[in-house]
Amino acid sequence: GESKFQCEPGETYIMNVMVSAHPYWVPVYQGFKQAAEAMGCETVFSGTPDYDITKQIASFEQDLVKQPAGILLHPMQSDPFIEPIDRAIESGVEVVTFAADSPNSKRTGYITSDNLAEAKFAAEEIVKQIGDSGEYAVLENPGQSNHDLRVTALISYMEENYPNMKLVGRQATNQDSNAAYRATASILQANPNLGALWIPEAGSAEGAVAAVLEAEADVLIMHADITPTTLEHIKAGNIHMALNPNQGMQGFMGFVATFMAAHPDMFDPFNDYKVSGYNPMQIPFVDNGFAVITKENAASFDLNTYMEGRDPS
Amino acid sequence: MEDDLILRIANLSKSFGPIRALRGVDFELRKGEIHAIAGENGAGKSTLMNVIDGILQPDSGEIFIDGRPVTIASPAVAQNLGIGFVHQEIALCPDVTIAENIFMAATNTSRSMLMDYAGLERKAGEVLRRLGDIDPSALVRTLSISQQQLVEIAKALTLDCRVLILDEPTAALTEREAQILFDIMHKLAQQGISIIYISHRMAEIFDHCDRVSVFRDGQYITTRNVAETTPGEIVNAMVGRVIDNLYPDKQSDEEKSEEIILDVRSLTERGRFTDISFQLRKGEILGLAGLIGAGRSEIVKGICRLGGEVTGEVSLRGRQLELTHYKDSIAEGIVYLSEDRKGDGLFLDMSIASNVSALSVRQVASFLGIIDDRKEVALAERLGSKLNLKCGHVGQPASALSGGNQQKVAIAKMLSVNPRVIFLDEPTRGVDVGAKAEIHRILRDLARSGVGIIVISSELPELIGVCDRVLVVREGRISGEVAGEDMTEEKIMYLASVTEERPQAV
Amino acid sequence: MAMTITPAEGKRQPAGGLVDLLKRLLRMRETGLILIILTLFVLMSFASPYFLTWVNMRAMAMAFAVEGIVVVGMTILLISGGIDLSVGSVTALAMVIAGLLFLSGVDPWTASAISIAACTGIGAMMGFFVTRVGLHHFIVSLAVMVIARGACLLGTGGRPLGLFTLPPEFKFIGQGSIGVIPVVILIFLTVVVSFDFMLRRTTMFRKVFYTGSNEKAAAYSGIRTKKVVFLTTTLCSALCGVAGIIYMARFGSAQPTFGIGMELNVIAAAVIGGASLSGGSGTIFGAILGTILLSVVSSSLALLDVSVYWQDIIRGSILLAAVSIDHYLNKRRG
Amino acid sequence: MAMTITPAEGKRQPAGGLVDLLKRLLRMRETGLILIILTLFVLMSFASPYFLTWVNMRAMAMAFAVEGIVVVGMTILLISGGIDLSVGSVTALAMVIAGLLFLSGVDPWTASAISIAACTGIGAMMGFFVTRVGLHHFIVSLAVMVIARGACLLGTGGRPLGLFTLPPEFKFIGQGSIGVIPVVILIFLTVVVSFDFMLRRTTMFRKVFYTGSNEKAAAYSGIRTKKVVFLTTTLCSALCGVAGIIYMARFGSAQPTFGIGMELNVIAAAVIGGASLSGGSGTIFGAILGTILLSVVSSSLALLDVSVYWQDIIRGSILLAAVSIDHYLNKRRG
Ligand SMILES: Nc1ncnc2c1ncn2[C@@H]1O[C@H](COP(=O)(O)OP(=O)(O)OP(=O)(O)O)[C@@H](O)[C@H]1O
Ligand SMILES: Nc1ncnc2c1ncn2[C@@H]1O[C@H](COP(=O)(O)OP(=O)(O)OP(=O)(O)O)[C@@H](O)[C@H]1O
Ligand SMILES: [Mg+2]
Ligand SMILES: [Mg+2]
Repeated sequence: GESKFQCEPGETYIMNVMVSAHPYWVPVYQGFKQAAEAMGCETVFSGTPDYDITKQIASFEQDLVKQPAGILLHPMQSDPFIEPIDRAIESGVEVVTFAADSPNSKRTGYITSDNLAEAKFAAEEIVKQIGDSGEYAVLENPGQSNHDLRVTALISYMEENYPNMKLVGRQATNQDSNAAYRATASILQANPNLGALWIPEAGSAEGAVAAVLEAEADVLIMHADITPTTLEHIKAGNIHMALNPNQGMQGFMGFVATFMAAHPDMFDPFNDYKVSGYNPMQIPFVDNGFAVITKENAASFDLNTYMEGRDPS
Repeated sequence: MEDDLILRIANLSKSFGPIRALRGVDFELRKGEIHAIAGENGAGKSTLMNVIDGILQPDSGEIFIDGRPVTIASPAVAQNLGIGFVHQEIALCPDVTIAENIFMAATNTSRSMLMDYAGLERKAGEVLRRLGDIDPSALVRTLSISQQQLVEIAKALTLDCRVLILDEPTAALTEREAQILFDIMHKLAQQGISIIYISHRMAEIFDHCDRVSVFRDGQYITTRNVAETTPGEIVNAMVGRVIDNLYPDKQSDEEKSEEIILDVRSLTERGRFTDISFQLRKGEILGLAGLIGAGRSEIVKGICRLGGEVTGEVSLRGRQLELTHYKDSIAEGIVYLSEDRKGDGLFLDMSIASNVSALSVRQVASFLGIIDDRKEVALAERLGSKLNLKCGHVGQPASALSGGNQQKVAIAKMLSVNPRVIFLDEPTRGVDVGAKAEIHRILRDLARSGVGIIVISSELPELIGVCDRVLVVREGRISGEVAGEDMTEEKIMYLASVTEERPQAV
Repeated sequence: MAMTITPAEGKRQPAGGLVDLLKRLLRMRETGLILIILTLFVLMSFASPYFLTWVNMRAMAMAFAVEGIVVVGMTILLISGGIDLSVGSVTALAMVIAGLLFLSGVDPWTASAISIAACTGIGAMMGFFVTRVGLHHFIVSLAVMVIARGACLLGTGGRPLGLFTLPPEFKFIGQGSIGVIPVVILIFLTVVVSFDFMLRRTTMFRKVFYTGSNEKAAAYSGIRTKKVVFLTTTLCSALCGVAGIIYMARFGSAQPTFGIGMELNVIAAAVIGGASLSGGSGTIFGAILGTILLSVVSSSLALLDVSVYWQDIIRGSILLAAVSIDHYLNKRRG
Repeated sequence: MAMTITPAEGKRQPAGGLVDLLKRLLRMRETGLILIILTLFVLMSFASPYFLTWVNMRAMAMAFAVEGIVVVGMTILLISGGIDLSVGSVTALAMVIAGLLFLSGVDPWTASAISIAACTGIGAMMGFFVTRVGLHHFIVSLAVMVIARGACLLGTGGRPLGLFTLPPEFKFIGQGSIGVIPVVILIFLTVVVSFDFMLRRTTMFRKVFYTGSNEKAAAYSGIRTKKVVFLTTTLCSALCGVAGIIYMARFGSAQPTFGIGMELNVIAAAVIGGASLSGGSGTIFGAILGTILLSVVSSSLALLDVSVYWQDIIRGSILLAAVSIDHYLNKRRG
């Protein structure tokens, strides 16, 4: 017979995000769409262009008006979304979260990069390159949880495992390349023996590279996420390495999880879901993994090349 | 006599930085009297009033009310003490209705929580009806400057006060409005209210006041009973010399010329004025008379393209002008002295020197348009001394000047470009007698040298004293012309106000 | 403002009836905006079947209701001649203070009261710098915007505070409904209607107009203008405090990064609604219409699935067009 | 302004010498700021041995030089009575336009020229809405801020453009040095010195002061005030275009999200430097001192490794303190 991994005609899934123009979502949505196309489903990209929780909630509620089968949601903040997510599920719209979670809500799944794993990898790489008794610094973006996690996890990993690694600078640059330039220049001034710099996002990395190059300092730069410019710096050897979440996988797994949540009847697990009345398709945590970008493979991460011939939305 | 005093000032001083505006002045105000204060521009009259109203704090000296020493920390305190003040400079809220403006102080102290708009407008209407035709529900921003002055006066008349200060209230009022004000003043005085009346018009002081105090250079000079002194004596006390000729000689018959400088034909601006035609001849000073709101300012602004869209023709020395902006008008040498020196006459926070050169900065600049500070200062100092401007130095901001001195800066600004035609709208508004005579003399000299001069003034004696010919404007039309022997106050007032039948243009 | 003009105009045209009412409406400051919003509504209900649904209306209203309370404070401040860039940070700080207190064991009502008092204190401090030191509102509130945001980060370590344990009767403020109407919207309406009334009709608030229109004239009439400005500055921050508490109850969390950029939205709403940036004029009703307009545009774009890359361009253009049309209508009306 | 006053004052005190010079300096508007900055420098050089090094000075200068060009435009606009919230977006748009053109094969110099022309056009459009339609600068530039940001996103799909292939002679603008002085700083100094001179001394720019001081009085002095405002608005955007191109050459990329929040920084710098938000006064020199002050504070906090959570609080407080001190010094002097 026909596969059950198949949509009814018109069955629609929505991916809802904040700051919807951010390029991060593009490969995620491509993965989401590829999975949907494979299963004959429709998709919509939605959310708010603003960094504004009330606007994202409003857009989420407007998505509900359209009664989709499910929503893959990046909740800007966890707790404010508890009530809207629970209401969605009550009204028959399944919700899976990605890249940021709302753990206290009734969402059925959560797909994410493991920021702790990224931080651990970065720490090990730094130690491997500069030895286990050097100076390092971090730039950060307080208030954005995944960036915070990447920084704090790296610091505490170093403290626990490599007590001779000394944290000599910790500056907030909030993804602003000029602020990162200024901060890095100052850190370099104050710490001529600085060995490595860990940056949780790419915008600040651009400014930091400029400062390091100008000061002609020998500092190992590692950062998470990528931009075309940092890719070029990786190719040129100015940046040692970048860690990039597997965005496509995040979207692909996100779709599959949302689809499954919307079709719980496919599955009869060995548990009490019928008695307790919850959705059996519970997936507490999926790690979509991350890629390590170096000089050698940098060319494969050009988003423009990737997007050629694809529908941008 | 002592208990007759409601207000007494003793040995009061006030300085603005190095400028000593008041130096140990004394002043006494009796119950129910109308007490005039006279003094040159910058003598310290307004400063003293601002101290009495709590706007400024004195450096030293005492103020007694009913014999008790008081400290007046703010206008609110002054209000509680029963002091009301009509300022020399108009201060109204443009975004608020006339009625609300008039009763602002009452609203402030009102015990009632809610506004009674209908009541306010009714009461405002009653006061305004005595002064002129103004709709109390209109926003103040729609009024001309002299209408605003009427509102200021209406405001003062509604104050429930024991001491009423009027700082040059009639500077831009015509005879008719001024007369209404005087009637009210006398009524108030009869009710026991004391009035301080500041004016540069000697006639008003001698017709309506009981006593007059004279100030000079921040010092108290003397107080006289009006009945026991003469204008000459007061002027002498003010200026330190006798001014015999308030007005210069008129154009003599030999000077009369048929050469036309400015020829205006059927000038019309919709809703403002209609079919204005007149000629300005060489050597003459032409006056424009009319009641408040008659459209005199609008007409001259229309000629030099400061107003709205006008139709009609304007020729300068036989050449028809194609002006599109006031800039072109200035380039042709036609300049306008505004009646609203604070609103559109001066840059209050800029230096006196930059104010004077504003019409043509180019002439104080060296090649390539680079401003030469020395030239700029020299220009301001030259014109300043010509107009007898009292200031510390021309680098001071214009806001530091007394009202009359600000007016002189505005006039200096006009003269700075060596104009060919000057429209002066209330040119001696707030200017003291001495300087006024000086300005009149300068105007006459300019006219003799071939500059065309048109004067708008609400002070009829001034028009009659200075002008060779006066056009009267009523409701946006020229209703008549007077010259020579015909130039009397009665005739002008008749042409300005008669409404039954349109009199023939003379 | 409209209310002030109406009686007199009515007086001159005593004839009544529908035509007269219509004429008076047309002369009102807010009519242009209402027309623009109605046009948008009509267009949208053709464009999307989901637009004119109760759920969508509710979602739109919920999206602007709390911000609307801040708009009220900002409008009053603008009328008095001030401006406040710190509204977003102070709102966030209100959440953070109340949240921290609650987490340390204070009951949520007391915590909220303390937090609102703290915000009021911040407003009073700004008022002090403006009226006593003599600095400009813009620069003072800019500094406070930075400081308050820093305090939020310091208090929370940059991480949102989870306040899941707030008692249900407290959450009711933000999440409950009375009948079909959400409590948030009821609070919003109460604030708006009462301040709109007070601003139009009470002697106390008229002083705000006088002060903003011409501070000197107001002072000459004995109005303590510094006190007025001090109070409007304080009131604006206090209302930010109230908004922060409602957000906290609504979201069950306190977010240190909340409200970044809110100030521009709020000021834009007030200005669209006719508030003058140089003081002296404005109405609450108009400002709320401005808020609604901005909110309807955002919601509509989301509902129509307009490409995110186009949304900003369209939003900005509509803002510009709306203000221009409104300006034109008002100029024509006189 | 100080320059206009000085000669007259000099005349009254013709005695010369050091004392006189000192007195004149003390009377200058900018002296307070210079003192504050010097104090910071002295404190910092005790606090950190790295502060007073050539490399650190150079890095600090590089951090504010390009923004300084925007500050020049903003200051002139503020003096004329305007304000521009769109500077950040327009700077980003300049990068994006030039970047896109370059990537599509246009040579980088032509691309830059077109991009600066486009920004100038945006400024002219804002000028049109302000002077012809009659809207307020605040609301027009707010709308343009949103639109320009949208255009950046639309042009790039939200992704930064990598412009690593820019020819070295172009990158020289942003990365090269002549002698020991970076080109960026040379450009900055040229812009600052020439505009400071023009603003103080030329008849053309004097009109900007007249217009901002009292627009009506300026019109009554035959100045085409609308043209002046139109031009200052246009100039500000044009300088944003220049800044965007320099940033592009410097970072070798075009970032659609560049410059978010820049407007507040730039306005703060101008205001600290004595520009009035109600127009009519300000100097380029002062505004650049304001920029330097803000930048030195940021750099110092980084150099001292102050906790990020404290940085905002300290920064805001220093801003408030600096403006208060400056205000106090000026009040006493004048
Ligand atoms: N705010 C101020 N700052 C500095 N000087 C001032 C200020 N106000 C007034 N002065 C100076 O104080 C002196 C007295 O001014 P005041 O306004 O009292 O004169 P006045 O007698 O009212 O003159 P007028 O007849 O022109 O109105 C003048 O020299 C004036 O320049
Ligand atoms: N900006 C304005 N808006 C609306 N009406 C105005 C404006 N300016 C002047 N008017 C009106 O135009 C008419 C003519 O005013 P204008 O100022 O020319 O009169 P005037 O003869 O000079 O008298 P005044 O002594 O009042 O200046 C008045 O009724 C005035 O109310
Ligand atoms: Mg005076
Ligand atoms: Mg007039």
